[in-house]
Amino acid sequence: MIDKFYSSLQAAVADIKDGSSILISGFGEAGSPVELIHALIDQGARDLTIVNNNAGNGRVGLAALIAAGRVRKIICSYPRSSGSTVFQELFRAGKIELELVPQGTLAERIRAGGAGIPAFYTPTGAGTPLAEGKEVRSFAGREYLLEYGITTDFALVKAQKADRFGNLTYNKVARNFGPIMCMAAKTTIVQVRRLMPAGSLDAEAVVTPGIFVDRLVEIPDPVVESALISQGASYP
Amino acid sequence: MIDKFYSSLQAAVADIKDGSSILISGFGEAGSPVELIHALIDQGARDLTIVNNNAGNGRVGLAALIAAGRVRKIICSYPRSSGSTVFQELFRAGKIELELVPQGTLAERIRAGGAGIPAFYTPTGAGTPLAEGKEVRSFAGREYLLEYGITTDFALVKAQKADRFGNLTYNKVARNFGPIMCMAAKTTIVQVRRLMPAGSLDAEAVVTPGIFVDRLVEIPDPVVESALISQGASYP
Amino acid sequence: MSQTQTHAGLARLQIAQRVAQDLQDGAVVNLGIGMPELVANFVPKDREIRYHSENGVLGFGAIAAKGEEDPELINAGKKPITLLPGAAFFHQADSFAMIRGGHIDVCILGAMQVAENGDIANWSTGAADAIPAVGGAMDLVAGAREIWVMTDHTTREGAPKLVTRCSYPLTGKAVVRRIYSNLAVIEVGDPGFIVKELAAGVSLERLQELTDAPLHVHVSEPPREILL
Amino acid sequence: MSQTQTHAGLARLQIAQRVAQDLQDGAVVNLGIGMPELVANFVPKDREIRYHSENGVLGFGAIAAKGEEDPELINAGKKPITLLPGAAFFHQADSFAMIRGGHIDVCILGAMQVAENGDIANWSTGAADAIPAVGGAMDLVAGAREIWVMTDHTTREGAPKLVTRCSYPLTGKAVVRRIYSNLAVIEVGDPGFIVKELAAGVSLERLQELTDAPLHVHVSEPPREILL
Repeated sequence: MIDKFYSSLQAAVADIKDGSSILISGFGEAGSPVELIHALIDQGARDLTIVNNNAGNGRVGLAALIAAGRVRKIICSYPRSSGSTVFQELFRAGKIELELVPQGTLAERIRAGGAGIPAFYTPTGAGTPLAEGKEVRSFAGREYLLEYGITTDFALVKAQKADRFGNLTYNKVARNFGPIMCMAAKTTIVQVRRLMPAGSLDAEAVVTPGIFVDRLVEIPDPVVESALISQGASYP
Repeated sequence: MIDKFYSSLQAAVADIKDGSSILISGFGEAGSPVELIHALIDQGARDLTIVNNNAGNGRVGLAALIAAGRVRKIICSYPRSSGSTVFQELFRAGKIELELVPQGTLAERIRAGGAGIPAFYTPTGAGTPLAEGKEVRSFAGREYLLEYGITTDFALVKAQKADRFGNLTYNKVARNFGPIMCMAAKTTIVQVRRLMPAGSLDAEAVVTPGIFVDRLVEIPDPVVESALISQGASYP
Repeated sequence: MSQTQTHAGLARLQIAQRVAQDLQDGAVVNLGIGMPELVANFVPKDREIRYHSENGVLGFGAIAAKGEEDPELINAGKKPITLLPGAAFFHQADSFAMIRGGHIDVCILGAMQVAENGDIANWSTGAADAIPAVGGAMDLVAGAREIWVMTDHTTREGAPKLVTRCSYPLTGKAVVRRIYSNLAVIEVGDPGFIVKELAAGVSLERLQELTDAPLHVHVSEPPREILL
Repeated sequence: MSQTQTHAGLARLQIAQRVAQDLQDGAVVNLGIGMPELVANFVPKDREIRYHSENGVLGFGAIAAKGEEDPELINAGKKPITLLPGAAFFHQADSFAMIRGGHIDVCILGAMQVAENGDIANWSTGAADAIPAVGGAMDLVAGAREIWVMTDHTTREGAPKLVTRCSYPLTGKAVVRRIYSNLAVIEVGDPGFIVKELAAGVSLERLQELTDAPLHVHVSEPPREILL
């Protein structure tokens, strides 16, 4: 019988090695798999390359992983956050590498990686400083940049409901990078609010088919990152 | 108030001009917008370029459009059909042009067109006769072909439910090319089984957001193509 | 608050309201981070506007009331929002397919600088210690059918934001069509900044002093006064 | 029906059953057009197989019973199918993202010819008046982790389908790992066709006569007999 549920966060992230590349879902706090990230901090893997839209908030979740010195490089579109200076300080000290990618290019690179497309052309960023070092090509008189698909060792994703096959639904805009990140990692690990009986998810409304999911952990009542931050929390 | 519903098939297809390019949804009969195609036959536009997975069945729907001599060129993956010789006869007589595209490349080219991606690389077809004349490039030691996005003047699509904003759901595998074709046409025309009140479609389960849809026609009880064919029907 | 704002000109909500007046019925409008977020609070009577936020929602409404916030229902600026009937959620690749694929009618962005040829800079000062953050701005300027800028006319320090040539790194080249500032509504075209409206109490002379590029006026069509 | 089939060897449903025996618990398996469609009727006891059809469904079951057909629930061969718990529908770009992105464990294809180096031809005879039809086959051979072929050992006319070199235009180069025919189970590797099993009543000598490339047998591991 197929059953992708793990009994603990610890077991689900146990084999993440030093030097791994990891996609982490979320747009700010919405969709950020904070419990999985904290389990990764406890687990101890270092020298990680992280792909996320942002670079963490406060001193919890992704910001805490960065603050713990575990992240060698971050690939993101928007590393500024009103509530956090963790990334800024390490970046200015030259202790973390940044690859800044326009948000739509980041999304398309992840989808391409998951879809077996090694590279594609996009108009985004052509003629700007972010085009530096990139191959430029004209189609029908307009300039486009060549961008490469992203695939990683792991993805850590937050979703809403799952069945034992790994079929997922999401909650509102917490969906954001989840579906495409599930596609683009060798091993996709998902925390979900509710484990559902097989057959109870509508086949028409499944957002991520189980083929893209390897491991599931049920976290019925995940922390609210902004609430933690306003309490001044830090992790660990 | 936004209301994309048209009162008649005729009105919805009235401005399709001779020489137009048209995406038509469907995998065989599943998802084929037969009523819209028949309205297009009645409307009379000629010299069309059609993009569909197949080349029609029997002598109704897409096969009838082809039989009527309206199609100059078809872009498809699988123009063979157990029940139809319409395409074959015209093709062998040199009266219709065929661009044969692997199904996944066809799907990706349509999605790319809709997503503003002018071109991408794919491993599909590399080293085969379908690579002829295509640009080849290696990434990490493997050969890929450069393929171009497809955009068209119109899309004719069949869906299940719609609201006045153009949000759509589909029925089972009749979904197939619908969602990506809606994205890739200047004007997208959709026949749906049920017009739903605004706000009654679950925002989590909308498959095609209304931004991709221009016109809707309600066809509560569409014909079943295979049933028509087994009755020996032809159109008009 | 700048000097100009306290003396004359529109408050932020008034600029948002003025922008909304120019949105056509049925338009799909992306709202950028910052001041443009406020536009969703204003939908002109008898019109429906479909607001898009690149983090994955189409068909949202006003900013959520205190106590009604949902941390998983936020806009691109990470502010809690509300939904309208007919809303839909989608993932990031689909959201940017809408943007890059030319499906957004109007995108309203904030800006650090706008040049008279329509260049926009809004992602980095280019300073050595700056933390660059581009988000979806470059996709939006590359893909939306029209780019409008909504901004204070000058920086907090009073320096002009409407310039002859951007000194900051560009987000996009020759893309801005209109500027809605606290002092004026300006079209960007040939031959550059064309003043269409002036906020009450703002003179053309004063506006020129606060603008680092020549302002133009069509003689047949003098600037109107903004009335809200 | 070929001569070989009436004398000895497996019927189509038996080949399908034999293929299913080699599918591992939890495998995601794409079933190609034609004979492979039958595999969905056989899931070995105590195993769950997730069948994928490129027209947009994962998690389907056996072919639909007479009277239970739904023209909008069909497989890649356009035959009516049934759903299993946990099924999901998706559009064509997502379906081929699964295929091209390497997410399909095994793809079972029909073939016109398979060469001893693993080349496969299954989309066109290359004849001047042939109607070429490729469907998803080229995507599948480019993307699935393993390609298995399920086929009659010879054409209807008795010509070998397992050949030294394909004479028809290729679908994919060096991609086939296993062949399940009505006469044998054959691995494709080094040095070519390696016979693993023979159908009851089929001798190695007879199999070689019907195969246009040398057959190999590991001496330590003689072919077993297929028992169903």
